[in-house]
Amino acid sequence: MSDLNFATSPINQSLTPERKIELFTQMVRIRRFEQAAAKSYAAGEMGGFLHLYIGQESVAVGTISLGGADDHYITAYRDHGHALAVGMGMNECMAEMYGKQTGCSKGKGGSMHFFAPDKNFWGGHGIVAGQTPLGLGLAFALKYQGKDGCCLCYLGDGAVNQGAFHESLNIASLFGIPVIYVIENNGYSMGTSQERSSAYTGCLAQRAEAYAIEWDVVNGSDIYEVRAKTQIAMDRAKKESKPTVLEIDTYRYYGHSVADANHKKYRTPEEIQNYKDNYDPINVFRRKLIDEGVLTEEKSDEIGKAAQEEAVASVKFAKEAPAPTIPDISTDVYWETDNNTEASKIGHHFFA
Amino acid sequence: MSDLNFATSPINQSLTPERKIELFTQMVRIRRFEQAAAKSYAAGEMGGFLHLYIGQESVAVGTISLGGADDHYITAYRDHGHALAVGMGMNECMAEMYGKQTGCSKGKGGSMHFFAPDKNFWGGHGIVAGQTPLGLGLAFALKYQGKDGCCLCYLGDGAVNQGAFHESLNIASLFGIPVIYVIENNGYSMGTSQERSSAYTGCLAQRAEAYAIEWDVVNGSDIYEVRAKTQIAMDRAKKESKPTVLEIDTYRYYGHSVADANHKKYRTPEEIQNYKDNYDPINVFRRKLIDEGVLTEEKSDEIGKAAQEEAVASVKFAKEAPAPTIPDISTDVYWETDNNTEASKIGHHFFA
Amino acid sequence: MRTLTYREALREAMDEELARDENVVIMGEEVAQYNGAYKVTQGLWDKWGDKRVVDTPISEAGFIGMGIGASMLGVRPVMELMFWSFHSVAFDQLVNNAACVRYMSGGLCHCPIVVRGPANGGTNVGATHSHIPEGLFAAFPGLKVCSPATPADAKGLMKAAIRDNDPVYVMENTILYGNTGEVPDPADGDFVIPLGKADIKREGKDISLIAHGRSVLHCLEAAETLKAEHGIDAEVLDLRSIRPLDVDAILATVAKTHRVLLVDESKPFGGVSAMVSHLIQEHAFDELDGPIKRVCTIDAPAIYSKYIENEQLPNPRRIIEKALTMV
Amino acid sequence: MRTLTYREALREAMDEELARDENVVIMGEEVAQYNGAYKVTQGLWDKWGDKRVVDTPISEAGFIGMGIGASMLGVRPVMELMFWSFHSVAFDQLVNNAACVRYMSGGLCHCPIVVRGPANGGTNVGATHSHIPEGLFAAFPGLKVCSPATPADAKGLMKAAIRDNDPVYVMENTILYGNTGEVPDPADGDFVIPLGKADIKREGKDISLIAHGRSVLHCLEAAETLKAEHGIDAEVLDLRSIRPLDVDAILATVAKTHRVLLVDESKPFGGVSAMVSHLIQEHAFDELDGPIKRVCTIDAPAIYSKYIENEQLPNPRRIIEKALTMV
Ligand SMILES: Cc1ncc(C[n+]2csc(CCOP(=O)(O)OP(=O)(O)O)c2C)c(N)n1
Ligand SMILES: Cc1ncc(C[n+]2csc(CCOP(=O)(O)OP(=O)(O)O)c2C)c(N)n1
Ligand SMILES: [Mg+2]
Ligand SMILES: [Mg+2]
Repeated sequence: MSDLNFATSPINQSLTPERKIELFTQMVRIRRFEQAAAKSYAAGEMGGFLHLYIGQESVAVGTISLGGADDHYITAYRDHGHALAVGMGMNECMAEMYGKQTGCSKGKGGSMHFFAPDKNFWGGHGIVAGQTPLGLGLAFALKYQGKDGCCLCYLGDGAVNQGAFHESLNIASLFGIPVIYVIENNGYSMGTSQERSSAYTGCLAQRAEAYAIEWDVVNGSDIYEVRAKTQIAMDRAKKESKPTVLEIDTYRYYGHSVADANHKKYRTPEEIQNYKDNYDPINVFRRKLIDEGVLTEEKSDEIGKAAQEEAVASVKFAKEAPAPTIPDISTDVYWETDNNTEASKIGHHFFA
Repeated sequence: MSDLNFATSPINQSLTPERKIELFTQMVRIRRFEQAAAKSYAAGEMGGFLHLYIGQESVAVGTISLGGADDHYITAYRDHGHALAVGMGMNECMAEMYGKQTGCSKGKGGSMHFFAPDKNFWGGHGIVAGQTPLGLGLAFALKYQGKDGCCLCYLGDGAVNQGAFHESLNIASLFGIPVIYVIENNGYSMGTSQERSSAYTGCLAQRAEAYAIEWDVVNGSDIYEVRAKTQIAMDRAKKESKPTVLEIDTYRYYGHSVADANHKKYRTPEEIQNYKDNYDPINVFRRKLIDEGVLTEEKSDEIGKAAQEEAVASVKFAKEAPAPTIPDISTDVYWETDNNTEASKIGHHFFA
Repeated sequence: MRTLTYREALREAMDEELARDENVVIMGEEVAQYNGAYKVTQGLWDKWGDKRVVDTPISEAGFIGMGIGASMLGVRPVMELMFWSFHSVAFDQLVNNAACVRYMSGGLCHCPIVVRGPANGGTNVGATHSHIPEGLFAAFPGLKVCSPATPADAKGLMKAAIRDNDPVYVMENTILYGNTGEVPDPADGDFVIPLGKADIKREGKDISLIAHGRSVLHCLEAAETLKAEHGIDAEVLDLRSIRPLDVDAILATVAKTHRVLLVDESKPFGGVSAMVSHLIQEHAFDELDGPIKRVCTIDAPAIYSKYIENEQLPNPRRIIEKALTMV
Repeated sequence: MRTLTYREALREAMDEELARDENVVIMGEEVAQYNGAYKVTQGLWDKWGDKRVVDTPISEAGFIGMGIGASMLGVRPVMELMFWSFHSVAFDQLVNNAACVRYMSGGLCHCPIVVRGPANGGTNVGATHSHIPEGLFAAFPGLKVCSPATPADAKGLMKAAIRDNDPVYVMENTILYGNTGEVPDPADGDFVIPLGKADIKREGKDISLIAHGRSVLHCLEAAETLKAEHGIDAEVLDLRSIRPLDVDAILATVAKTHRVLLVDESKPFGGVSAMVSHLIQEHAFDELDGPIKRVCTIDAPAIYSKYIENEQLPNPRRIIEKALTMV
């Protein structure tokens, strides 16, 4: 991993101590939130899948910390980190996983489908790489409407092998679309290592090259580096209306989903421990902030405690929230019927 | 275009004069066959599309001339050249376009769907790039069954932007599949030039690089070069079980299909004329063979005349052939029902 | 009234909506500089320029998905599939992203997108280019589907589709593009035909022929023969819109004639007609004097041969023969 | 008789066919080293090795197409879609190349390929992961589709599918994987259940419940309650195979009970049940004492919430309620 000191790059030097603490706090909140969710999941209180982001927090927090009013975000099913980073509340997110009416998607989407369009966050998508053309489209719209923004579209290292991603790269380059594809390379797609799923020479981001797209590889354990390199891509998107592919090296501590009991078979416990010990993005940042004199051990503990309490409270909120009812099944299918428009009154929209 | 003299490469030096004449004859036959088809099409005697290969003959003839007993071929809808090059007869091909029972596909496939599995030719496919995973599969089967062969899978310059092709490249490299993707780059996908459809740096074949696949660009107007460079790829496939992407620069004289009346709008008549005058693969080869003393003007004219007669005869054959009947609609859907097996007698396979 | 071709009617609809709403953008393969593979978009690029009429590479999953993403931010893409058959390479975007994103977000997003193009057999282009996917897409809640048979319906439904705030898939027909018909003059006001409204294209009392798309024209032709040669007075109901579906109009014609023949260019397993059949027998069981019958495409992939493809498809002869077994 | 889980039964079928024919190869995401996302292929890689059990990247169009291509040369791939829902990204390969290549070649090719995986709702995985595509694929002539409900059927149909020389799409169910049932011992001979043969899972005389897949189990449970609490004697017909379809068995049960309730996990527009409904009313119109009814999934994308998803799906309560309106 790189030796450059990204703390001194302008985008990081411009950070106030308060803002640094904020970024640190966001990462901690994501971790505590997910730890609480994992507990609830283990207790059988949630349905479906639970894909934890723990270990990757610097990616969502670092990249999204750069976003302005017209920057938009879209990701895959491993979406809790991005959701909290864009400013969604723990309550609505936890309630969503609990399948409750007060969930961000009213209990209709679940863990994989968090959305907050009011915060420029467009999900949460379950089909591997299915979000990559959507991200292209969000950025197309920004350009079409003359907005000074870009779209950050996240995908996994396994997702690069879906055709839709390549179609998107070609169009992004050809049309000059301000989209940044962020490959969150955690080394594995389910139980398959990068070596077993992808053919490559240097890295995955290099696939961008033949499409005449700029690319870079980023050490994800250092949020400063994440910010510094993402900023370059965002500038390129906004000033030149050009796409970028960033490959951010990161790691997930848990299995692919919480149901993945195999995850110590396809990788060694030592590998996991090594990452935790030496590259954990929260620890790395905490140490830096302490060295910088921005953070103290006590303050750090306080932040952890507050996040923990917030997470516990969100579990309580979620547990107590009402479940959807049978009539709720039939809403949010069509905009026109939900809004009871003239159009919605003509013909049968639903069948039995 | 390259200056190297590929006539002296071993694979070309090993050609006997007779074999050279044979290759020349094949190219001429393709051209005459298609000219005859174009006439029939213009006369309203055929249905559907007619995508002419004229201008590209060296690609099919050159590459397929290298094939052995276990080498297989698959292409897109512009398939007449490949069909004749693998040894299909003009009659069955012309009858197919006429929609007759004696067509190679019994009148069920048409111009886009010529097949001759007995000659290792697996079609003829209408969905752009849809054949690229099939080609991968043919080569997978060769490797699986321990055959000393490879698959040549052809696609157009527009087809490289379909996701299925990229998925295929990744798998081909990862699994070490003896497939050779031949991009027949005629500069246009319908009315769209390469510049308007594809983002690229040097060339389209370069997309292979990030998948750790070897690639090369080939001057398609010189059949010696086509053979020399394809041979390298075939050796790689057979000896190392590795894929290759070859981009063969070529040109089509007619519109995308015969119905494409726009084709002088999206490119200049001068561009077409320039190719005909200076790069026509048949003329280029003829001149070389004459220089080599292998061919004379008279012999060349004879070959043209014979091909012309063969084509005219095939039109006659096709016109006189019987059309399919209503019961024919319902055969060739299932192998089991066609073969009247036990399995075919259980349950309804067809509905009304 | 003035007449337009079906093609011109579609083009006029798009042109009017391009003028009406700057978020409307036409996209697809060859729609701009080439004027459309079937010339539906002819002249629109000349008139509206690069921003509003956009050529795309041959990457249906990529560009349809791009349109869906853009629609979430308020752009209103009208996307051409050169053939609806090419849905097969964009299926995920069409049935997951367009159809489900509103639901999965609990109603926070919507996708005002139109996907249009020809969806028909009969032009000898073989199995992969001749899919008839109205029923296939109508099966997905979240999507809307319509299939105009006449120039007027083509214009009116296309305008409704573009203004609709849900994804609407408009299934056109290459064989109809050149047909002419009366279409109201724009000077006489905005001409929109709402989705979900069927249309009785011919009144009759003896049997109901229910169809959509080109099959409607076959039904009308068959009805003339049934009347002239057999004294049978067939009613022809054009569904026009598949989802929303005008179930009331369907039940009304059944209550009038008590005999139903469904004509559907789809393959027989499923299709729109299987659903309409089920609805009729469920809701009008006692109105039926005999079983509901269908004329569908003969159950095989689409055959190429021009000598026989029209026999595989519904056609007036097949409709007449079937109808005669029923009355 | 010995009992196996549905999962074990599928695995045993694959294991036996791997032994029987060296051209059989198992492929899919995580099927080898990881033992399958749902452990259906557990142990097969250990036993058969890299050549016969192959992990693929997440490239469904690429690897399904690869399997189809290989099958044309005589390899017999048994390909797992981790969820059948992921058909959406491989649709072109599934409905064009597998279904049409035989036809378009005039019978010169065939594709002995099996595509298998779970196709069901009920596990709170949301709209994109809960598609029920039996009817969707059965609509394409050239394809075969089956959907076993019990361990014995799972084994027998899987073996038939692997030996079949046409493409067969086997729709399994994650919720059934752990169910146990009697499965004949291999020592007692080769156990194959032919495609196209329905199975009466419960005899009855008052009403026919016709279903496939997990809905069969719901029907059986509902039938017990109908009998115990209402004295209604329901017959349960398990279609097992959707295409080929055992139309004779369907008509026979209708002729016996004269009342039909179709239970189908599909969405209501279309599905297998719309087709079965049409077939019954067409061929057994006079046998029906009342309209054919259906219990389908409530018409919306699949909801996530575990509190409500089972209500969206067919379930014994909904079946009973509907049946009670009919007899
Ligand atoms: C089209 C498709 N195929 C398969 C899956 C099942 N699946 C979900 S996540 C996943 C692994 C993805 O790995 P990667 O892209 O590296 O993302 P990560 O999970 O590591 O964040 C798979 C195979 C899916 N959801 N969609
Ligand atoms: C998936 C798909 N999209 C669009 C088409 C329509 N179409 C047929 S050929 C073609 C152009 C292909 O160009 P290229 O790959 O360069 O091949 P060429 O025709 O030049 O041989 C298009 C757009 C198709 N058949 N399939
Ligand atoms: Mg990963
Ligand atoms: Mg081309």
